[in-house]
Amino acid sequence: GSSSTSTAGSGAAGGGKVGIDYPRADSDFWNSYIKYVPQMAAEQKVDLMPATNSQNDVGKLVSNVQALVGQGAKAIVMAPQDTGAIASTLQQLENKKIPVVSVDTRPDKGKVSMVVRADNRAYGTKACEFLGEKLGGKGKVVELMGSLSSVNGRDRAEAFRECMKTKFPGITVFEEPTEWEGSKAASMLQTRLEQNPDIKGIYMHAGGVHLAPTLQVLKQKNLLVPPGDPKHVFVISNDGIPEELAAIRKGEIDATVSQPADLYAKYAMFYAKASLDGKTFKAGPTDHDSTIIQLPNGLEDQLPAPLVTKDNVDDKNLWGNQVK
Amino acid sequence: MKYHVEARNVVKRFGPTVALNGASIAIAEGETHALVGRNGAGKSTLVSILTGLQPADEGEVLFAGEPAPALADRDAWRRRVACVYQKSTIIPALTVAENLFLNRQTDGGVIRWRALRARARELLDTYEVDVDVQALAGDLSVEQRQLVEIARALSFGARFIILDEPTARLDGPAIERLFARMRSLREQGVTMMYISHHLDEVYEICQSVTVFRDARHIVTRPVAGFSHDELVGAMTGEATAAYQARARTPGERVVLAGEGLSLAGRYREVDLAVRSGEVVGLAGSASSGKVGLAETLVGLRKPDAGTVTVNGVRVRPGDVPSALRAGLGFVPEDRHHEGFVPLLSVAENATIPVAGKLGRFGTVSPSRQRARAVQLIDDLDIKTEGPGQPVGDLSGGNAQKVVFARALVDDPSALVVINPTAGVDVKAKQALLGAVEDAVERGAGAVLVSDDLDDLRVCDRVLVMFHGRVVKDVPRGWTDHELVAVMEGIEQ
Amino acid sequence: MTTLTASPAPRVRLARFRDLTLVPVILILLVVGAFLDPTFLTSGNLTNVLQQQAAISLLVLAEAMILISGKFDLSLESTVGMAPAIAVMMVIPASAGGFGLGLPGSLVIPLCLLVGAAIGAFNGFLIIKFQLSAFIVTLAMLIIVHGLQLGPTQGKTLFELPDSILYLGSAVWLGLPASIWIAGVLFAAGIAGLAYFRIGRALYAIGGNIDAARAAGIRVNRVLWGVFILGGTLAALAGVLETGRLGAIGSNQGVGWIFMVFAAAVIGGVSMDGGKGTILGALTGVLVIGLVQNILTLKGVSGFWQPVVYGAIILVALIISRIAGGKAQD
Amino acid sequence: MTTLTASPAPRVRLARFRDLTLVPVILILLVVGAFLDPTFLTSGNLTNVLQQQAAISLLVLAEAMILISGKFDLSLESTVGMAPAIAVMMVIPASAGGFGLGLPGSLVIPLCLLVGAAIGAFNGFLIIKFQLSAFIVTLAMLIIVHGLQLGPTQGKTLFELPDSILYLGSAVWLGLPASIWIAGVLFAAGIAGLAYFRIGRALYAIGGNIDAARAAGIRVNRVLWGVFILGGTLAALAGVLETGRLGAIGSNQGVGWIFMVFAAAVIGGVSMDGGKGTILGALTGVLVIGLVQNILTLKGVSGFWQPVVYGAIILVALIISRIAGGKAQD
Ligand SMILES: Nc1ncnc2c1ncn2[C@@H]1O[C@H](COP(=O)(O)OP(=O)(O)OP(=O)(O)O)[C@@H](O)[C@H]1O
Ligand SMILES: Nc1ncnc2c1ncn2[C@@H]1O[C@H](COP(=O)(O)OP(=O)(O)OP(=O)(O)O)[C@@H](O)[C@H]1O
Ligand SMILES: [Mg+2]
Ligand SMILES: [Mg+2]
Repeated sequence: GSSSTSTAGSGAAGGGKVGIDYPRADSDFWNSYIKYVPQMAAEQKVDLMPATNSQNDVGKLVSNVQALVGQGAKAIVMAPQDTGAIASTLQQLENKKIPVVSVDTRPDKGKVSMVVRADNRAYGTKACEFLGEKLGGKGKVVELMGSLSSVNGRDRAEAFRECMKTKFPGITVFEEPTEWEGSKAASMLQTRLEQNPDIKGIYMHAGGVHLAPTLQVLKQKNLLVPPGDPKHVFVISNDGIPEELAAIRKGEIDATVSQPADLYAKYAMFYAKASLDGKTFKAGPTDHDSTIIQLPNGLEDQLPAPLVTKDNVDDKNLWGNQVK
Repeated sequence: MKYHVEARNVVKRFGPTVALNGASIAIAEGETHALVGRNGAGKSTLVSILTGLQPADEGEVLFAGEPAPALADRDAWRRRVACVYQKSTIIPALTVAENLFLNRQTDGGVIRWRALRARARELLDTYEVDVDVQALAGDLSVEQRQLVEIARALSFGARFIILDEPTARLDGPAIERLFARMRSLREQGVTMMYISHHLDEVYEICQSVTVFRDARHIVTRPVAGFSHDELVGAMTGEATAAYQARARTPGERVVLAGEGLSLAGRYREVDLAVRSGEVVGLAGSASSGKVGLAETLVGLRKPDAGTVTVNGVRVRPGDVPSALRAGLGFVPEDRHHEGFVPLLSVAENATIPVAGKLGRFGTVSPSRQRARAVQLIDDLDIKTEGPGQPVGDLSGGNAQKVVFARALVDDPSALVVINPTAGVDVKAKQALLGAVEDAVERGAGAVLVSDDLDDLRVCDRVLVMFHGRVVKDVPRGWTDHELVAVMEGIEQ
Repeated sequence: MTTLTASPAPRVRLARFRDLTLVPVILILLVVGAFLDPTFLTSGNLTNVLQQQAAISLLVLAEAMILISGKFDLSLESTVGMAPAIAVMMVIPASAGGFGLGLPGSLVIPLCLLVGAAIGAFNGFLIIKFQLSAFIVTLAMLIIVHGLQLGPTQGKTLFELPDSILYLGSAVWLGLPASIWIAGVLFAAGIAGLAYFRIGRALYAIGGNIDAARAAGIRVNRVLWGVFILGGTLAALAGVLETGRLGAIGSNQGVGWIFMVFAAAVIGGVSMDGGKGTILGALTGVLVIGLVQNILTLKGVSGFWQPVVYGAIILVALIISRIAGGKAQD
Repeated sequence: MTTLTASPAPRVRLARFRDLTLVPVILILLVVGAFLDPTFLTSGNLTNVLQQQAAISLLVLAEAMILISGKFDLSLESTVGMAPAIAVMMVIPASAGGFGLGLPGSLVIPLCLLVGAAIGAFNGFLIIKFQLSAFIVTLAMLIIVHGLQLGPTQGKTLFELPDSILYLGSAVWLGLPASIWIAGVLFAAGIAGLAYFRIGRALYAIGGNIDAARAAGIRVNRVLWGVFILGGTLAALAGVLETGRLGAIGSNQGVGWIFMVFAAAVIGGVSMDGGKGTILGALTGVLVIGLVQNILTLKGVSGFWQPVVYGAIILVALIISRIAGGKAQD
């Protein structure tokens, strides 16, 4: 059966304070999320505590959670960028009967009441399919990877690699470990294009850091030409920030997978409040175009992550079209 | 009377220490004026105030009757006074040429290195300093560095020059050359302040002398008619007899021996044996290899060939700890380099070699350490606030005594001392030479390396080195002239 | 005799105070913290602060000893993740991401410490025997050691860990987390060792003037090597504590710590030039940093501005300790 | 006279060679690179290497001067991102993420350099006037300056940049990227300035023995302050070049560079203890690091093992330069 996930609030009754930790403050995607959270909390009347920021350091995340609990948080929203090292903290929170909503990442171990996340493996697969079709199953592709020690980066890379191997064995993939750094991305792409001038596709793991350097390198090499031109290099990105959408409109890049920052914030707040209110959910499709799946240690609401191309770039529902 | 330089009622404190307590000095135009006093009397502190390196807490400095320039105006100071500081102001990583012309490599615009080198060579040639102007200053010997500093200070053309113990590290001929230079400067009307612990030098080169004691001015008088004993009396505040070397009969046991020692470029095929109860001097002119040999005996250098035996134990070549364990104590040539750890206390510096004996299970008992240090401070008459004072805060001579204390702390059966009295005042010198003789009377054997003929008088025999070889074994009773002749290679 | 022994006493006490120039800063932080948030002065929160700082404090202890002896070790931070990761991989089955060596799980802590010691020994070898620059050797080792964790684990988090490695970081002894006890005992040993033991004093002599130390008969190379090995071992132990606290070994464990480690040691009075500072001072540095972080977390200062506040507090702490200490720093 | 001038000649050559102990390493890298990949020795690829290193090389130039004068600056890396970000925000409209000050876009480069100079001046003020430890002051400033970028930008990447700031980093002059020319000219100026001008020699004197430098009449504080200001300005200029190369200012621009900057300077022969090393040597250090990175990218070494290979190459370079130079490092 399907579960009702209507957002009709029941006031701040049965509630309690919700503590939230942001994973980092240095990427455009997360900054959009950070901006959405208070807005969504207000809409849903969630009693949100001052947020902490773990700066991509799981040790800090653990300290922050301890502090939040110490200050009286009754539910925790977090986004552990290291999904293994959070296990013992989740265990402690479970012992204290504090529900946890994990955003964007799925903890390997330890109970979570809900994981709110788009499927990062799906990003990789979508990018692979898009590039594979555009290149007609042959040619060379550069993959600007994120940090190898981040799960999301790894999920995207693994799915992309598997898909390429099985569906487009004729395509050569160059994997570049950019550590989410624009500078490294520019250098690696430039070097690779020098070595293989016939590269025809680029997959960027993170539009926020990879977009501008990629365009700059392509421009320098006179490769920034419209899709019709034989010199065109197909570029697909991840994140869906406004600048990516603008680049799609200008024809500079071809597509992006929009990672829904707004939905992350909205459903993080929704499930935190719901768990405080004692609501429970079951696996199955939801009322917001997503599916809840069962995990060994909880549930996961897999939010939609639409592929954006020139055709649907002006869709009002894309979060990248809503911010300014 | 018109004074070229005057300091009036200067007070300078360093924390609890009063280095100068209302001290004054007045130096007449064109004279060479000696400043003498015991270690820690405040001489170098006065120098730093007279050269504008440090402000005085109270009092004033006048040049030709005018108040001294502001501390920040270094150029004005440098026009008025040039100085050879007691503590080296050589920059080791730069070449000799650049050190000589530091901050005046050019009058402006591009530095012309070739011309600068030529000027440097010319300057050094006038002092007969035989060093490569392109060598890094850090590669020079202590003595060569000192000569470079002197040449630099004298080359400024300043009308007032301060020399703070310039001869402490020089041998006889170099001192003679320095004095010749000073005399010619004086003929040109240059005023000089000369600090030394060698009082005979004061008589040789200076016209008047000021004595400081305990941070105060004691007396200023013309040198002529100021007897040696009176001068020493003014410095020490008591009558002091000249040092009398003691007579001994050496024992039979060899406590320190070197056999077939060679080190390329320093010395060749040296044999030597020091018996218990014997002081053996090691003399030689510059580059004779005496220091290199002494450093080999103590393990600071590893010889290319040969063995060193301490107390019958063959020590590992180039290994200081094994030499110390065999019963050796030593005073290295340069106290700043190998002598002491400036941040550590007197007590700690003096007791490092016996740290293992000051407590159980690897501990060092602070009270036993202090007790041992207090005893050494007493024995060697070290002027310090207490055993807890960092050695870096002591005056030069007192720091040297701490190094001596370290050498003696383990009651060594063999003692090697290199230039032990460099920068040490008359009375302290007696204390240090006395300490060597005391140790020898307790049955130790000692090697004393020195450029100072007075020091060598305590030796039972003096080995003279020339170009890396021991050329003569001179028994007690030599005259200065005889020994110098052998050292210069004139007579064999 | 009496005058001589009586006069140094006040100096000693003054010298001791010099190590404790951060005490006023700590007091101010306690007062300010209590004022800003009621949770702050609760024993639960303060225990958390100590527990959170336990692992990093061991690195500070190690770095302080290395700095006092005039050297440098940047690679400690990578050892924090790599040593436990490699040790764990040696004991867990291949199916859980291990090497499949089949060693017993009880060996994991000794193995971990051994790995840390080996890294320290290798650093020491290059720096002492080869006379290479400590800064650059350990910088290269920081990169290499981290790579030696990333390579075998393929960047993945290890979360199926033997219980033995989890115990120390998560156990509670006599009402306090075990890691606090461990750090406390090691700091006490460090304070005593450097103040009252020959070997500890040798570190000061070596850092203060290495040639003089050698001339005084200290076996400089041996001591320095020992310090590097001890440093690596302490870093590995820090890794054990951190692993227990987090319940897993992430691929970034320890990354980025080294700056904070230096900051703690240096504001605590340990000189980068060697020969100066005490372990007690370094400990006060750790506490200041822990308290600042805790207060910022409790107040929920915006993540964007947090670094500014944090850096500014370190600067102010530095200035206060400069004024209280009265000596120029280096 | 002839004997006197004849003998020193070989010494000069030797002393010069001492700065160039990395030349054999560079040659080996060129040979190995050519062997491993045919693209490597093409002028296009080598130009890319130089362009990629241009921005970081300015930091190395700045850090080398600061190290030679015996100080330390870690905060340079944060200035690389913060100075251009703040400058850009002063000129772009509020709608594009700016402060809305309405200053003309042509001012952006002068503003950026000014911000860099101001950061350097503040560092210098704390270190020289307050006599605080350079390491810890600039560590705190590293954190603060980065925060001063994160705060106003709210961590966002600035995409809408005035053309003037993009020009230098992306223009091509006479067939070579402008950034290579700029870095080349500045290095030439640095080499000449430190070798042939009094002010440059003063840096060596100050770093070699600050008391002696003061005694020789060098205005030590003024010179040091100038060096910090120049360092901050160069870092800001590096930020301009990097911004032009990347086409945007990310919130992480420059972050993590400082370790590489030190590595380049130190393997290039600049001493962490001051007074030693040359700008030319530092330049060879930059080239080694750039070539190693390029070869690793061309060969596509697995991301997980890349750090190990990279670190190991740095160590080997260090050992080779140690053997070629013949002197112990510090
Ligand atoms: N920087 C300092 N800090 C603390 N005390 C100092 C400092 N400089 C000098 N002193 C103290 O001031 C006193 C005078 O020292 P100064 O160096 O002037 O003596 P001096 O007469 O030159 O002795 P010497 O003949 O041994 O060179 C000594 O007691 C010394 O310990
Ligand atoms: N650090 C050094 N490196 C190279 N050569 C040196 C060094 N120190 C001294 N020498 C040279 O070794 C030779 C012997 O020096 P040694 O110091 O043993 O003789 P010395 O009689 O003590 O000379 P001096 O009286 O000048 O100190 C000299 O030619 C000297 O210039
Ligand atoms: Mg003196
Ligand atoms: Mg000599």
